[in-house]
Amino acid sequence: MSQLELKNVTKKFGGLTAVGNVDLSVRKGSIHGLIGPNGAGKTTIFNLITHIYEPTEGEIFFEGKPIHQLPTHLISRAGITRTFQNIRLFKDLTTYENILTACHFNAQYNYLDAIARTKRYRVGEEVLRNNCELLIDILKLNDQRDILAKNLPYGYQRRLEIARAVALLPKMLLLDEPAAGMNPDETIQLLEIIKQIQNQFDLTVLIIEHHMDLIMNLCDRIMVLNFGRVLAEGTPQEIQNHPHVVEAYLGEGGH
Amino acid sequence: GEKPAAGPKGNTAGDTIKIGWIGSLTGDQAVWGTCESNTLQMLVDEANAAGGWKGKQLELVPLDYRGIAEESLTAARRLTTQDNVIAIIGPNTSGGSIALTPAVETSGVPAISTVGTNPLVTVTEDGAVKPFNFRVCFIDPYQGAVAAGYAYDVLGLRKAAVLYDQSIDYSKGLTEFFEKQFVHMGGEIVAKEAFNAGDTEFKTQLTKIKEADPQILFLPYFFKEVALTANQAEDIGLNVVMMGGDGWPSEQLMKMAKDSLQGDYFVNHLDYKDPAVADFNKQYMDAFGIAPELNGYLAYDAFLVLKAAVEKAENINSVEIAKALETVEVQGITGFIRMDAATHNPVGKDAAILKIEGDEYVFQQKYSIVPVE
Amino acid sequence: MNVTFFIQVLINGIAIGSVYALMAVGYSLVYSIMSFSNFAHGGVIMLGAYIGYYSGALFGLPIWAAILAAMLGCGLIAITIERAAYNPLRKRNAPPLYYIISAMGTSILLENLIVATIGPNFKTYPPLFTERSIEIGKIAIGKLDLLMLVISAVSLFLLVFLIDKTKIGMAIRATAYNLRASSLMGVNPDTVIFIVFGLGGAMAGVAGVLFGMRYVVYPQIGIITNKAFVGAVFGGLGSLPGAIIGSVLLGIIEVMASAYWSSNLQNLIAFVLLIFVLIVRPSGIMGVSTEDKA
Amino acid sequence: MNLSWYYISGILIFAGINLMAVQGLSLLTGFTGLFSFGHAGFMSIGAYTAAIVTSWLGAPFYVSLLSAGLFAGLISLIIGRLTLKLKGDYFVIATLGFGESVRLLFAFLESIGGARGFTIATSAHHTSLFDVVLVNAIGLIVMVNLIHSKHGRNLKAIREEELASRVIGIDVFKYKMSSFFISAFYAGVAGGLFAHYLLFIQPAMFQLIKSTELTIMVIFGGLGSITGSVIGAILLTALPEMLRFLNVWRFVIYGILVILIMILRPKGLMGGQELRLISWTRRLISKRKGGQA
Amino acid sequence: MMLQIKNLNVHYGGIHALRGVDIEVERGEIVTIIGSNGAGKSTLINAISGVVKASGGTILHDGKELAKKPNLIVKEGIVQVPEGRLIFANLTVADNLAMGAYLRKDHDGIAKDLEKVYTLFPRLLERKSQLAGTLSGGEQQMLAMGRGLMSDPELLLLDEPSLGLAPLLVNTIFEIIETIYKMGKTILLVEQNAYKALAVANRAYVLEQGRVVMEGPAAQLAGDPTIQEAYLGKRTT
Ligand SMILES: Nc1ncnc2c1ncn2[C@@H]1O[C@H](COP(=O)(O)OP(=O)(O)OP(=O)(O)O)[C@@H](O)[C@H]1O
Ligand SMILES: Nc1ncnc2c1ncn2[C@@H]1O[C@H](COP(=O)(O)OP(=O)(O)OP(=O)(O)O)[C@@H](O)[C@H]1O
Ligand SMILES: [Mg+2]
Ligand SMILES: [Mg+2]
Repeated sequence: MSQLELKNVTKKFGGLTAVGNVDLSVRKGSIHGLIGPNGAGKTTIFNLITHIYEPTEGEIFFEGKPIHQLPTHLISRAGITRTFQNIRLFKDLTTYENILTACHFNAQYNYLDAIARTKRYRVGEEVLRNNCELLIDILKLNDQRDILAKNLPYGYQRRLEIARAVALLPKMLLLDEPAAGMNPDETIQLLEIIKQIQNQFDLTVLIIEHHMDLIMNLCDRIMVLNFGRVLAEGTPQEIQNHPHVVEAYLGEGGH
Repeated sequence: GEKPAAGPKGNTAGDTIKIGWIGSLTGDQAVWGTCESNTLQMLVDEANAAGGWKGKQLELVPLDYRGIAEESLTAARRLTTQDNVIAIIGPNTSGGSIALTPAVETSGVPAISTVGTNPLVTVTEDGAVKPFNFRVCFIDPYQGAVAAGYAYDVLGLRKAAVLYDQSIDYSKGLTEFFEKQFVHMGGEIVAKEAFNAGDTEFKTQLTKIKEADPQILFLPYFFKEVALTANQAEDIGLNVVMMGGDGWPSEQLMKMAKDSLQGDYFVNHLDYKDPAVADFNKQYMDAFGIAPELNGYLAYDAFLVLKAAVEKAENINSVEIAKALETVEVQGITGFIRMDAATHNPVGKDAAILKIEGDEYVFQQKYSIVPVE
Repeated sequence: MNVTFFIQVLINGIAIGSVYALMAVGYSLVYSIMSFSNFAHGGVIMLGAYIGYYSGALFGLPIWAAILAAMLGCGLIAITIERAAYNPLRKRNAPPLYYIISAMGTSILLENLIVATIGPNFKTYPPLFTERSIEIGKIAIGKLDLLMLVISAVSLFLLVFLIDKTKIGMAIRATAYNLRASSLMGVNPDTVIFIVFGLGGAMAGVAGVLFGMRYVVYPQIGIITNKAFVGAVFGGLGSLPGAIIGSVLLGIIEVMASAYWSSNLQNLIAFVLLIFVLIVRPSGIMGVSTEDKA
Repeated sequence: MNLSWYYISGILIFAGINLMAVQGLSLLTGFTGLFSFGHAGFMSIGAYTAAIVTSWLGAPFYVSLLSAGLFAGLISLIIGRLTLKLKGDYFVIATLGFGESVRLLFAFLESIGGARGFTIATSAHHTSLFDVVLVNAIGLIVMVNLIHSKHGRNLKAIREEELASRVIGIDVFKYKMSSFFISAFYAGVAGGLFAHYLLFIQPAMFQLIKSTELTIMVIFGGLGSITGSVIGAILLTALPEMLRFLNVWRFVIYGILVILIMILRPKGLMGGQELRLISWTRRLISKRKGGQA
Repeated sequence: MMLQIKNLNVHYGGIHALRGVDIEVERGEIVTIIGSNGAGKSTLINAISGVVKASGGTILHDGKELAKKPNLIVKEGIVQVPEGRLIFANLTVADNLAMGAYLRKDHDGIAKDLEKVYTLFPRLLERKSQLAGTLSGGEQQMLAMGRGLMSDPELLLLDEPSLGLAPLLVNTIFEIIETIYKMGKTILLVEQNAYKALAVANRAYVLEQGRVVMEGPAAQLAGDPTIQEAYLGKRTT
């Protein structure tokens, strides 16, 4: 059953069609890859799903319900969250605080509980802290927990982005180039982490990457975009050998 | 509640007599405050040279309040309890003069406002007199009424326009009573326009006034804005007799707008040709190199009033001085001052009408009137 | 009310708007580069008025020379302020809020420095023109107003040319976006900041002298720049033409409110309108939205 | 010199009044990243509300404080609805416009005294040092508890990165509104305390400079630090009095000190840190060791 | 010796990011630095460029002490293409490229280089007057590289130039690196794509927790089992 559906989605910037008539359907529980040359419109698709951009045309459904008119924060409440290609952490907060903040959905207490320090507040905070510890463990951020996000090296910032997104306990995770800035070894570690969280949190993942090792080893299905249009769609095997994909994206001997 | 039950004991002078002053040495009122404190320091030095009061030397404790009302209260709390002054002169705004009331009532130290013209400086909302608040200046109603009376009676003008500063109570008060009096006597207010403190452009209001074609334009505010108004009236070709209150006279007014103000009138407390005034002017000029502002004259009179009260009181104790102040009578340089025990306002002060001719403020006549209620 | 009245009021509005404009340009220039509201600008304008006054009164300089002296003096003052109050913050990558507080401290300092040294008294420029206005039929136009409008327009043109068309202008824009990146291109950020503050200060100098000539000089005249800030926001922060258009518009709105509604409400209407303009156009009239790409 | 307690307590009362407003502003500026030049406006709304409630309706003092806070808060909801979508300095200038509008409006309303001001009935309660300390203590506990909850963290997230906050499900606009409301509420209460201390209020007391002084206190103390705000409010209220020996130079030095603090301690006195003492007392109050920073 | 770094130390507050690093770059060679996240690679590049202050050690350029300020260092011909791109989002693509040539006076040379950049990255030519902030991630990376080339440097410091680029373009980048190398320029390359970096470089250094733990000819390091284990990953193709 498909969890996320894009139907005939188009986004134009002035005269430029960044995304044109794209149909995409992501199966629940799968890991779906989104690849394509630079400027093909991949990030734009993420921005459309999370309603940071308004689609020029088309509809987006999540679990059968239309979401293209919901504001961003309600989309994440519905269960979709993402990471950013241009890292956007809470720069002056520590790793721990970044994650703890993102956990907020998981505690149900209101302003009055907080002010009066009721039992509900204390229990809620306990839950949040436990969630947070768990994520720090999984993403191996223990040594970084008290470092301000802006001072983390690039690779850790990426990992923290993922941790923060997973902290929402979403149903679907959109990852925008999570391995950028990582070396092959680290990329493999990341692959393991993504697999682990996908399993543990029962996630659907939509991932943009240029590291083919990662994509080919991770994804169940892959969609390739070029100039905003769908160039190909299929299993990793099919994509790897697709002549148009090789020509436009992978390059001869690229892999 | 900090209201005195049995009445405060007040401060008694020790080896020296300490007089507090609160006023603006900084902030946008500093021109006026500085003149007050200069004047008082000059008078204190002079009195000390002459042997002091009742054989005791005087000491002035001046505190700046930036023209910010609440700072006047803090300053008064300090002067009355830490510096043990026997009286406070100032401050130079109504807001500041009202704000210090709780402090002077708690400690029983009189405060004599120099230019706090708002009625509420000395009486409460329900008309009861405040035991420790006094003033030496006119209150608003009087000046406004005098200007209206003079314009109507003496100058024979019937159509008046008013431009006023709606953000200061002085200007609002004058306007209110000018209007009341002028209409009561049979005149007509053909235009009434407003601006806010800090504005520098009045041309639009003046253009509207010009359209209404008045015979006299009443400008009840201070010389800086008066000068700008007069010049801008000239700019847009509005030629009409202008009239104002005691906010006008200043050397600066003449510097800025002498040409635009020829033949115009203002209500004042004093005649600049009066020997007492001329003496003080010269003395101040010699000491500070510039002419005094109106505030200097009023500080001068506040000092005289205080001196009379100290002499009258049995002990140099602030509560006794406050009592004595209620009935004091002195010839000040702004006129004859008799304190009214029921209101703590000076009564019987004449108003002088002055006209600007050439470089001079030319005395026209004394003029008094019974304002309409 | 008739047409001449309307025209006269319009002229009054443009006149006061050009006062705001002259002040807003220097402020907007610094804003466009440093992205912070330089609340010390009013203080520098005030000093400009004093420099103009003293060079006229003490050294008997003609008016154009007094303006030049004020431009030079204020340029140096602005650069000094930058060195003393902002540069140390820049070195530590402090957020804009801190600059604003430092600027406020500076403006308190400048105002009170004048009170403490020169004193709080008013200073009056000698009249520049014997005939203060040109009369066309029943309508009068102040000569000084005209001069201010011309000076605002000319300085706008020169500044826009400098920023948009020259190489140093490009470097200024690049530095505005990212100081570190532009220094990695070989731009000396100190030079750029010197130029920007120097020009901003020089503009404050002109504004100060003309303000002083038109009105009167005292330590608190910097206050009036609040209106200029409002004008700049009206027009769109950081846009130089916006600063001028916004300021003139603000002037016109003020006088129109006063002429056709009530002078009691003139300022109130101006501020309320400001809020509504921002609701309709959140980046002012000429401003560009700065929403960055996700 | 023989210091007088009457004088010192007068300063402390003002410090406490400022602190109340500063606490609210600290939430808005330090924790939410919004910068307001209009809080004198909320203070004046609170001052007039409280004054009217006690003088005309004869209501008790603490009721008047509550209504002052609530009314200022109510107005903030309207203003916030209109302006909180604005970015950066546009919001700042809009709040400046709001503050000035309120002042001009009060000066225009003759029924409450206009520019001449409003005098509080002599029968009304007069703000004492005890009142100020009590109100601030309650305010502090509420504020600290709020900040150390998910709500406080969400505000900080908005301060840091708005887009990312939205993506993790924070309703940015709603949170900004709450922060604005709470800060206006605190400013309103401060206004009520102020009115009943002076027993006389006038629009001229709530000029732009009051708003900027409050902001200076917040930043001077250190953004994002409640302890810093406490220190900032007390120190900066007392500073002009402590500098009295400098005569006309005192605000020259005041200006220099403000600049120096920004330069030497670019994060303000406390810069995001809290004083230990506070967390001890907090721990005592909440009795459990939960709620660490 | 073109660049000689001796005992370089950098602190960020309490963090000791570089601990006595010694590195040498010979004129006309490609030297690559590899290392995991947080090893201090960017810090090293930034210390050479003068944007972070060294707390100890010396950097010699042609035997003379290197200038301290970034803009003066650029003047000496040492230019960085920064990690995370740092392009001027508020300027157009063309203006960004012009900024790259800021210190150059030779108009003909600039025009020629501009043409060259546009041939290398035709996408930039298409987007010439677009504001750089709205470019896609990869397009921004191309722009950063192009801007670096426009300054016609003697020594080019590349901090992860292939970051976020599609595989085809990664190849292009390495071809460009080789082209520049053949023009006789010197390159200090920081790369995560350690295969390609070691393939193109003459010599390599391995940085670990702020220390140089290994150095030598690139080909030799590429064959080293510990390197393969730690930085090249256990290949699974
Ligand atoms: N706000 C915008 N305004 C104008 N053009 C835009 C905007 N956002 C994106 N674009 C253009 O749309 C195209 C698609 O951009 P997008 O960021 O989706 O690419 P991408 O596939 O994520 O590429 P990359 O792999 O390089 O990150 C690009 O050519 C870009 O220049
Ligand atoms: N501005 C800073 N303030 C404090 N610490 C910093 C700062 N920049 C970097 N660091 C720290 O210095 C160390 C080295 O960081 P650096 O960015 O040089 O690593 P890197 O090798 O470039 O990593 P990556 O491959 O992720 O880019 C890291 O521990 C990082 O946390
Ligand atoms: Mg992208
Ligand atoms: Mg790096």
